[in-house]
Amino acid sequence: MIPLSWFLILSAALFSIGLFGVLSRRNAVAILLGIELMLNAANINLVSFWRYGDVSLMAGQVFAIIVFAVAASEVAVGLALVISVYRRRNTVIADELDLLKW
Amino acid sequence: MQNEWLYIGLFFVIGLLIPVAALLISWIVSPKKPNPIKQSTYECGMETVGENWVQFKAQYYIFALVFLVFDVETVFLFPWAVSLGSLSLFAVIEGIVFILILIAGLVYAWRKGMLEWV
Amino acid sequence: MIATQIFFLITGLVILGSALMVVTTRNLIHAALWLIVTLFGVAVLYAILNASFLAVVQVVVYIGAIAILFIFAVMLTHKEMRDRGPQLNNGWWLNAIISLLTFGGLFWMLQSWSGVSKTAADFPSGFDAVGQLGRALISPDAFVLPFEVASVLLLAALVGAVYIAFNRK
Amino acid sequence: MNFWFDPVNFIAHWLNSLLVGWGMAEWLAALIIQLVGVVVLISLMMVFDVFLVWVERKVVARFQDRLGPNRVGPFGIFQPFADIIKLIIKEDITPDGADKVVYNLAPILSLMSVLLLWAIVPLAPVIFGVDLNVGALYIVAAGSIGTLSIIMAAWSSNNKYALIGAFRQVAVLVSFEIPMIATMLIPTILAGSMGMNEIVHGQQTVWYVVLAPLAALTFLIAAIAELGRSPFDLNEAESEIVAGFHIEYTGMKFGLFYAGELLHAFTFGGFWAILFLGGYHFFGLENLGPLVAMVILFAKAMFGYWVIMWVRYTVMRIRIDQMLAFNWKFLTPVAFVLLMLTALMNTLLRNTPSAVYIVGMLLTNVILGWIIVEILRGFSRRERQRTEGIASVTAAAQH
Repeated sequence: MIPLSWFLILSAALFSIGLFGVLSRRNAVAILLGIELMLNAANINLVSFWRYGDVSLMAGQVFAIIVFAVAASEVAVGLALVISVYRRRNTVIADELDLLKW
Repeated sequence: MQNEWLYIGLFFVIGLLIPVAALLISWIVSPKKPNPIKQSTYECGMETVGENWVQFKAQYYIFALVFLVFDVETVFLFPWAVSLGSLSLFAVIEGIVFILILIAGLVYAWRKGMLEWV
Repeated sequence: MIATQIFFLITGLVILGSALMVVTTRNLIHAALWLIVTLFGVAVLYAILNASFLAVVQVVVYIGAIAILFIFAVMLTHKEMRDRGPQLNNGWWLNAIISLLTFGGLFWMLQSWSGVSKTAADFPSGFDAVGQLGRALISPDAFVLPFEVASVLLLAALVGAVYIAFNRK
Repeated sequence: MNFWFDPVNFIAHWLNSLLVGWGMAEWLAALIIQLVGVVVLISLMMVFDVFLVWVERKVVARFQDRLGPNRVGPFGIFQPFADIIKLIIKEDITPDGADKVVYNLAPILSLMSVLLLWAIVPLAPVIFGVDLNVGALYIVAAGSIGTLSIIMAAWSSNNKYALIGAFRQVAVLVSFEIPMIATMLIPTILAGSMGMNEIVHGQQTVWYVVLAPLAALTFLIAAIAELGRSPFDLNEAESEIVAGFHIEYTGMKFGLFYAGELLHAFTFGGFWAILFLGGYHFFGLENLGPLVAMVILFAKAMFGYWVIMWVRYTVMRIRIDQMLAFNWKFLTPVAFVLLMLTALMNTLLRNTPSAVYIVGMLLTNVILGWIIVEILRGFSRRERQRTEGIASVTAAAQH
């Protein structure tokens, strides 16, 4: 069988890649893609802790589903913001959205 | 449990291989005589004007958005529906409240005229 | 079970490789398609973990809805097919170092934790994960509050997102 | 172990003893047997798909008062083979600016998403691919891969008409997925399981179409929209956007889309039968043997397919705004009201005798159906008055 550490390391790596995407991408949609990767990494952890702990405690799975709902809400609102900004300012580059900087 | 997914994995692989095989046979047999006219974008014989990236209505996005929210909602409802047979009336009411809260969102979008195709 | 381990390694490589493509590829539609590969890989991981329900939900919610929404958003916010200009920040190498340090830190923390090399126990016979999940979601002494709050969260997201995206100029 | 009553296990045991007898490892033998099963099932579906081409052409011809294919073989039954040979030897054109990998992957995924559905279909009590306990969601999951293939096809072929068609098609697919999932929850509630085998098993005494006729109807409507068939075929809409997302596809790649579409229609006929029409149950006839049960299921699926074709060739295409309004303002609320009522009634009536239970469920549906029809009548009356008012105003202006 696969030891728990493999899953955790995989999810840590996925989280780091997502973090890199969030920090480095210029396009706001791509930043949201990075956030999705990070949420998935968290979910892998939750599900593997469910499987490797006591399977009759459903907390891991329940939290994973809640994370699905959070991810869906985040994507819906985030992309709506991006589209709204695009229609007003005609750009999706996060660096150029600097109206609130001052 | 592992076995079920193994079977579906096999299904996945074979289901990919059969169309690929059909395309391969066709690729071997079919003639290949490309020319620029043939490969141009098909618009009933008209010259293509502009990019293919036409501006789309944001309405498409609204519908996808409402769908996303309801899709996640039904995901919550499936475990509820499965275990409904062994649950009390209270649990049913909880599920109904859950659905009603979401219906309120649909009603909001409807009242605001966001479901109209304008 | 050496076969499962090999299968896991292949899946993990696919996930990480496609995730790298998500954050580095220039074309945003390609990035979204690579994200779908990653998400599918994660679904396979859930299947390996015997969480059938979550594996299917992963495909339904992420590939069937979230990825579609991403593709729509990319198409709505682009004027041209090919992305020009740099896709990464000027300081991307610094971010890469930060990410590597994060991974290193997490790895080090995992190394020092005692429960890390645990292996999974077998399922109790007749274990019905989906029914168990449904009862857990409903019963008042378990997760009924998160269940209802999730509904409110989704409602708020729906109202907010529709309001933001739908303002007649 | 009898061949007639348990053919799959019979063959599996025979193969297993044969392979192990050759000195093969036990797990490898099991894997090969599963592989053989998968290949046989998928090949069966592909052969059946070829047959469906003929059925579709013949039935549409009869609906339109024509003869249909009648030259190649008796009743034109070999026509599909001629079609396939034509598709194979046609030149395959990749348009300029196409994204080659995505362009080639899309038709493959499209057909695969349909084939995947057959993994969970219980063909008979003992003949099924796998008894997945999340079957209902699995159908949706496979469908979402199909949705994805549409976007991929349209985007990669670098054609704006394809992209418009795909946008419309995807908007419709995702919208109608909601009432479809909601009505799939109803057999789930009634059977207490998402697994297809359990759902079919739960219909041994009474089919769910009796307990939930409105749900069956809603599911059928949503399934027709999901298939992109007329009256919901605005992804093709020849006069506006030529052929929708597969406009640039030629030869076998188009063939894969076409085969996927036909098999999808038949598959949804099958799922309609499984979820609501009792699956392989037919008044005890299925007890004669698994092969009989299989024939019953295929006959029912064929019936569902025929209903879908009947609607397709009778009703005209609907505009996209009407269609989405129909879904979000009518079908989705109806499906959710139905879901809530079914859950409530099922819980209230579950300890009553079965006759009371059946009549209660049926009566709920009848009353709800009557209310819906009354609301619709009121709406159409208002709408008629509105349009007639406008018409009389314009008529007066012309005079």
